[in-house]
Amino acid sequence: MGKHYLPNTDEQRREMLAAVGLEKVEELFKDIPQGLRQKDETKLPPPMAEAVLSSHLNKLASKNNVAAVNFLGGGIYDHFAPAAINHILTRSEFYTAYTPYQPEVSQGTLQVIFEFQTMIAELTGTNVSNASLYDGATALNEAAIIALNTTRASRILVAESMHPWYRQVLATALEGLDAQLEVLPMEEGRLNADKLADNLDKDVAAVMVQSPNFFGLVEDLPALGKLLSEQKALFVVSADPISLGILEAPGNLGADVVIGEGQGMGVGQNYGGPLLGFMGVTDKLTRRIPGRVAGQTTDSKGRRGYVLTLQTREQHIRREKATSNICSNQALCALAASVYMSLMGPQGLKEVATQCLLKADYARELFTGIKGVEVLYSGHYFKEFALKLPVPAASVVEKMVEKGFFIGIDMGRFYPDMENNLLVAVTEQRTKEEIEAAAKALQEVIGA
Amino acid sequence: MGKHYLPNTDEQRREMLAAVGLEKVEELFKDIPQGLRQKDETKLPPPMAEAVLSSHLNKLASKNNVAAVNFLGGGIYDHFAPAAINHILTRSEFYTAYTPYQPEVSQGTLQVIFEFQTMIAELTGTNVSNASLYDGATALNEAAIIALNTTRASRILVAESMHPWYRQVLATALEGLDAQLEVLPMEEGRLNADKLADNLDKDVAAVMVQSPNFFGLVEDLPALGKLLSEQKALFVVSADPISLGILEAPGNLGADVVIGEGQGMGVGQNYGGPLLGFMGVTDKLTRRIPGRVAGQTTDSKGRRGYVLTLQTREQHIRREKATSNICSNQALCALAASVYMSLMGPQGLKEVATQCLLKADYARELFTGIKGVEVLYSGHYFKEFALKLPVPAASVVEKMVEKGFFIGIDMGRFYPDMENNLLVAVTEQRTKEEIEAAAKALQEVIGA
Amino acid sequence: MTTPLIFERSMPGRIGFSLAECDVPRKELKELLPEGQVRSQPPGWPEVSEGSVIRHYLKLSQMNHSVDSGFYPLGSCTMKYNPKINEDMARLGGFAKLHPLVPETYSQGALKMMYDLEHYLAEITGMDAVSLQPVAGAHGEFVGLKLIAAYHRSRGDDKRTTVLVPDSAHGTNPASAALSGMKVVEVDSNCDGEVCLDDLRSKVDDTVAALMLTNPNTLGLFERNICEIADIVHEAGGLLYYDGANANAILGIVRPGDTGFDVVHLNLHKTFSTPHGGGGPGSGPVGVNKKLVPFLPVPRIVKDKEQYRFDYDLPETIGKVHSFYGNFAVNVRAYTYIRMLGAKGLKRVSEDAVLNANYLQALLKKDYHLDYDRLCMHEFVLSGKKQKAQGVRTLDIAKRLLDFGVHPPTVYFPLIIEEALMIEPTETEGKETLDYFADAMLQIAKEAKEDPDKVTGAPYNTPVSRLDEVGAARNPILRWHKEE
Amino acid sequence: MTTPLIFERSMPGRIGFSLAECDVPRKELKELLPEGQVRSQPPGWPEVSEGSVIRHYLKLSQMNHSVDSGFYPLGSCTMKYNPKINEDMARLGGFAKLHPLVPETYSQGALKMMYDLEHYLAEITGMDAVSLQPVAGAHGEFVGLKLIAAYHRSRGDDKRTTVLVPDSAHGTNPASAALSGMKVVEVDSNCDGEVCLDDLRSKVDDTVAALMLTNPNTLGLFERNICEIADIVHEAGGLLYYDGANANAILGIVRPGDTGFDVVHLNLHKTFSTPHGGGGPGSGPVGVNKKLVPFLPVPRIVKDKEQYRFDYDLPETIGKVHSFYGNFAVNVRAYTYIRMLGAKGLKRVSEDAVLNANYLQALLKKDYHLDYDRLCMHEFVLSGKKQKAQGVRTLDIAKRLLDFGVHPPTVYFPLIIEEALMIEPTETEGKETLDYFADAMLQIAKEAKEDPDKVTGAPYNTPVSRLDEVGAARNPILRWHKEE
Ligand SMILES: Cc1ncc(COP(=O)(O)O)c(C=O)c1O
Ligand SMILES: Cc1ncc(COP(=O)(O)O)c(C=O)c1O
Repeated sequence: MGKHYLPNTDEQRREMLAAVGLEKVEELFKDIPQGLRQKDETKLPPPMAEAVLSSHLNKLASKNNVAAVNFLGGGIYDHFAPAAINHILTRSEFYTAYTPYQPEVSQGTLQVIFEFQTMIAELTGTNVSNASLYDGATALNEAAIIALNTTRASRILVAESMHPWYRQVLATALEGLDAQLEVLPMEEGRLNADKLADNLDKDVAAVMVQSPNFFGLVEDLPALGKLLSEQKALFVVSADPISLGILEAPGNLGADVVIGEGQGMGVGQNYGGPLLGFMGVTDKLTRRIPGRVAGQTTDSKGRRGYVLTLQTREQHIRREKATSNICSNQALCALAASVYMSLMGPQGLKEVATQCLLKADYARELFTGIKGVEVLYSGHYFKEFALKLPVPAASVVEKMVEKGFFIGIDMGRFYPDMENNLLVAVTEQRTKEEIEAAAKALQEVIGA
Repeated sequence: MGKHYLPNTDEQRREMLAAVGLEKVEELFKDIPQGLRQKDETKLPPPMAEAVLSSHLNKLASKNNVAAVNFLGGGIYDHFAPAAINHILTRSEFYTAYTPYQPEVSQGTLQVIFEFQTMIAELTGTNVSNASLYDGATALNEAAIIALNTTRASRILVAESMHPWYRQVLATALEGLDAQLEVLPMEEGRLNADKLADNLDKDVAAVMVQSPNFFGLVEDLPALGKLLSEQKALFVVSADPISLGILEAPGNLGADVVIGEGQGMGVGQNYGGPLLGFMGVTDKLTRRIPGRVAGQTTDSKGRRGYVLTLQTREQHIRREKATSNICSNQALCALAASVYMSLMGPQGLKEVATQCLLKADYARELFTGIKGVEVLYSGHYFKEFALKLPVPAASVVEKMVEKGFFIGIDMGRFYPDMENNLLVAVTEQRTKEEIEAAAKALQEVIGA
Repeated sequence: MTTPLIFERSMPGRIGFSLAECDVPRKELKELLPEGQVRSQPPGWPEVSEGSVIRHYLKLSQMNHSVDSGFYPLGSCTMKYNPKINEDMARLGGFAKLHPLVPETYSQGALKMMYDLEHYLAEITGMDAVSLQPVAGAHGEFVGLKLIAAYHRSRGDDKRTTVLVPDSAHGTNPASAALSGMKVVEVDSNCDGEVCLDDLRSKVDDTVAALMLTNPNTLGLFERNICEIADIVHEAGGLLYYDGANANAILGIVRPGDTGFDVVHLNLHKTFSTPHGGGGPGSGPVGVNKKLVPFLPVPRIVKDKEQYRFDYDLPETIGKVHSFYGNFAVNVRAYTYIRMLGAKGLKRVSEDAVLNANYLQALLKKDYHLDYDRLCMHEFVLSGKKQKAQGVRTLDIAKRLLDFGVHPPTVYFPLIIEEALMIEPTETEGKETLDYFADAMLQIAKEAKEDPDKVTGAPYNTPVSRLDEVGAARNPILRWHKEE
Repeated sequence: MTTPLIFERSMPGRIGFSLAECDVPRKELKELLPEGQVRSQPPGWPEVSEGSVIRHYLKLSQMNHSVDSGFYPLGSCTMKYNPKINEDMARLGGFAKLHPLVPETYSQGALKMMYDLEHYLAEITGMDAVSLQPVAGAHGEFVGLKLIAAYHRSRGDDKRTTVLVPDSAHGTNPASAALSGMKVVEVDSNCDGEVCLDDLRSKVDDTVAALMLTNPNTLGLFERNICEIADIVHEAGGLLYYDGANANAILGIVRPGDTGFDVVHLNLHKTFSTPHGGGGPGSGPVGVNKKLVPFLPVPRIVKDKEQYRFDYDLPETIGKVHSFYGNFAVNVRAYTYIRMLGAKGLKRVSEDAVLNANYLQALLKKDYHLDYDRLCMHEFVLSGKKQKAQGVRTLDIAKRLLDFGVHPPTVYFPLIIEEALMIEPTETEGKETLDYFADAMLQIAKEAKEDPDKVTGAPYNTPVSRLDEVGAARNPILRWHKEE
């Protein structure tokens, strides 16, 4: 029952109680009204010894299928994570530390954050970043809050082609605030910049787009950026960081806030969490950014060092007036991503992105060569694409698992009218052989 | 092809060549006679990227059966290793350091060795230990060398009940030396102390016994110790460290040298390597001990610290007159064992040993309840026992794997006349349920 | 002992990755990407070898204090030992490589773990249902307040837009309230360091949505009037929100649900031993009693016979609050911890945590001012005002502690204590460590008297000396730039 | 900054383990164990909690210099970067949890890995067969010499009991020879730092079993007369043994088998990137040419059709040399490395290793004496004799280097160089690191001239200052004792 975590011996407990002037442990709790105290033991399964517990969890884990060839996306991707990352994550000076409140003994974490901020700024084409946010979806929330507070307008316009779950998370967040969430309908799977123009007025706080979007399509950011450059409204782009190895940085196309999900950069799948929300903003939004920010300074001997800074934005100082309520964030995931970005460098990222694109292209060609399978939307895409199937996607998905493939996501899970549609993601991890085998299996499943 | 391990860029290579006064890399090798240089590329399979290599090795690993319930022993045992051990072994300050030649920046490794020496001495009931030896078998060799050099006698008497492979390793080592290896025949699986008496003379350098022995039986160490206490010959005992949680320390029973295989103390199975040879000797043999030894000293400010000491025994100083040729040893395994011993403490070790004994007892009772299955040797045992089967052990082993059990070792692999015998090991890891299931399966296999 | 930035270790053309050659036909990027969107300039990431990446981060790691390096009595944060088995379990391939959108039949192990963990947490807190979706304490607060708002709204009770927050509350409480569109009203503490009932009574009205309470509160004191507090709020139609950051004091002792709380969040990264990660990821599950169950975020996990599945079909739900299902891998660690300890073990955790805190309080209260001299729970708050009079601030005391190899307590929080030092030793520290810490604190108290400059000049034995935080904020340098 | 011993953190009754309750009936030990052998006194192991064990070893680890912490140019040891993927592969359950006595059908993956690795190493060294059994370089030497003895014996050539060893040889060479029951005769080096052919000729006779040679030798110089050397030894009926500790210089460049060597050992923990582990475990496979194959240790791995198995049935074998099959998990790492790099990658390794050494030699040879001023291979040996004249010994230079955060070179070896400093940078270091090291060395040379006390008083920035090694040997304290 975990005694190996509790160093005090019974003898020591007695000594300590005596020092407090008590005799029994129960007396420590005398401030708790008797009637409130728990009478029965908490109803939990009996404790397990380490070895037994380990085999119990191994058994649970083995009930999850992680063997099928993975063409799943929808915000989480099977990207390559170099072994070195985990070796750094398991340095317990990193993972058993907390927020670097005492900078003199937290230079490790602080320098990591400072470097992370720099890499995210470089990646997104912005100037200022932070120590991380919970995930891509809540990063979008935070962007909305920035927009509402900065513009003092209230309309938040979101492209329909944005991940539907992100939109749902945003809807939850905006409920009860002085804000209206409006969905900008798509055409052929993308936002139409011309149509957007009609929608703009000075009540618009933000226009939010995901690119590559939920369907894998690249949105027309240059046009949107141009359109919005004259507007008070903030232009918020949710980007797949891997795509930015070959796609122009949104910050260079007019985005004021670039957010995204960093999971693909070494964080792993983990059944969807922990994730890594990132954010980059233009200089003028520096003091609006949520969460922890590390800054460079000097110590009393003039040596370079790092501290948490601009803390007057934060909840522990500003309380209800803070830019956000975030406190614990996803620091260790930011470390994973930092190691990923360091190892990959600009060349590696470009190669990963290029291979995603080429392999997705290869797979799309093969899959749409199957009779009855068609592309749902034309247009440029990155590593993910949507297909029309002649039958419900759910049954295809199920049959494909039996053949050893997670072939994609049944889009009916997200849009009731898309039950015949399949969303397929192809990362650099998929081999030609796997893609061809998947095509063959798909042919069999759909032919049958 | 591993460029990520090679930091110099082509540009830097050019600069460096220029600094050496050369133009081409080939010129660096001009001292190698042209005719000798390798003409063709080495014939190796093409390089693999990390992800591909990883799945290749995962595939290889999956071709090994590690799922069957493990009743295998014969020198390697499936003991519990707390998770904390591996977390310490993966500290790269430990595993990417070398022998602590510069003590001022190697206090970590040195203190570990010093603590390891202390724990081994405590465990074995001796006073002096070292930083580790290759494995149990070569530790026996080293003990023989100590005996030959100390006594200047030449007969090395080894109990037949000692692990046959250890005896073979010893035979290889003694070949060509001024020494005779003699096997002391066993009775009912153990050495008979009375018979030994007749064999002793002043040419005997050592008497070597394993206890618990190859058949799992506890030898009569008190009698042997008494007998040998009057003799010049060294009394060498090979001990299972786990057994010493409940069995008397050989050093307290007259052993001059206690060696053994430390694998069960957190080192793991690893298909038989790396292992951990350990050795404890009495004070008078201090300067005979092979390998690295750490000693306590002080720094120039009077603070306690540790260094490698008694180096005049060693090859790098004494060359052909060294006590041993050992240089690299099994330091990281000694670290694993140190962590194991620290976590287990005296209480934990006793509990592990007790459970081994009780579970072996339980299994032996059930297994010998099967018709046709008998105990091979009576007598006290620890966690391992030999059975007589009505059929060849090899076929039983094979059929039991199909039922999910590694039921034991076919003793015919070691002794041609023991092909119907099975050596079964039961550690604290085996549950009652597993033991009962194994008994049931064994019944079916043997009944059939 | 500062270390170069990773960018300063870069060399153009150096690589740190190992990627397979592309095995499908190469095509030109501009053939496949829209015009004007092919990246023109690569990101200015470093170009470094694998070995130098490892060295860089290893060096950085060594510049951190952490629980595994030493004592870390950071109040309100429960910096307890994080068992190593937790880490291994979270990294099992069957968990770590699981995609969140595999059909549910193929993730039964994960779903069962989540389902069971929800039920364990419900049982531990005395609530009727739990959602694992929130990924941190503050996120839990936000979700909890959304639930409360939805509850009131469902009853047509639309004017409930005030959240009461004690003046001792953690900053996330008012911030979460604001973020949920609520108005914050502060409630005073009384002279016992607890919620002032009169002040509370004077502030409740029909606009009150909830009172957020930490219990034991941030002074480490149990709110003895919790029943009255609950009655006052409930009678006014408000709900009671439990900030579970301090739950390490109460496991098996008292359940928030039994003391009147309607909504609870827990910080698994505090009470349930999941590591803090340098600032996350954490996990902040929310538990509710029956009346709030319909509003829980989607998806919920349900069990049909022996099959587990997600349920999205909850008409009254507040909606989604996370991209997927919360910090799953963190939850695996907490699950492991609970199964390791069982009910008895968890109770022992709280007993030892409270004993350690009281022992340390007893050792320190002579030399440091203690506003509320009574039994504390798992933490207590000293005031540095004696030392302030000697010219030594709490910040100086904190910095001086660094020289003793321990992490300082939380400082200047809660705000209602002058020069606060908030000390939470946790149950995973032995008496020897507490004695060592007490000796250090007493020595510093002595230094403050006899040689205050020694304290104000600290730290002396850290990788860097005292850092200029004011300068950093005045002239923010938030990223590295390449020198031209 | 010394740290208590683990014993000094102990407290009676404290525990650090988690073991299941015994589920079979308890019996009295004395019922089951022989009289007089029930342990009377438990071992004096520490009693500590899991958390304090972790803290203890974490603290100790931080007191080590290592390859991952910084430059480690320890000559003859090839302290190269140890790739992280190697570690992960060695820990795969299918390898790590495999018992060595499972029937061969159930360990085909392990056997295939070993079989293939043997063949790769044979190809790399130009030998006909390889055994993975030896677990370290010295163990390989021992096995190699046993093979040589068995070879001569098999031919009835019984008087071959001498092993020739150059005066520059590593200490394990003569020690291994002695351990194999051979007599050691030293061969002089000539003025080029190579084997003196005349001396060699004068020492070969019909008692010579073998010449042990390291090539490049321990001065980092390639033995240019290797063909003549081979001829001299072979003509006298002796064999040529290759100490492969320096193989990092020759991968893909020259194969020992092609230059006349009959037996080779490799140090996988040097050339093939397996970690040194603080002094092991390593792996020291032995390769032989055809005539020695029959004598290789058992078991050997053979392939019948697509099945792999062990072969014990070798009538002329020297026998067994290890409890099982060598350091399997170390071999997995080396296998991983070879498959990662391939032929081209391995060649690049040696080229870069040699280039790095030559570059560093060029930077240092003005300020430090260099006995043999010519191109070196992967390492070179400076002499501190200039500095000795200034009152600074090589040991002082080494200690002063510690203050620069680098590990010193190997010192006082090889013995034939006065005040030797043996420097092996390896290919995994970038030019910047070499430049940094050279600057440090030059600064120390300057200090030796201008302020020798500064050097002789070093180190200043290490966890402990200079340690008294003489005192330690004079009055050996080799274990901790409980204070009574
Ligand atoms: C009392 C209290 N409430 C809430 C929080 C916020 O928790 P988190 O950091 O997980 O968001 C904290 C964290 O320090 C806390 O101490
Ligand atoms: C030249 C040389 N030969 C042999 C050895 C012995 O190798 P090992 O330490 O693996 O036994 C070494 C090790 O340092 C060496 O440098």
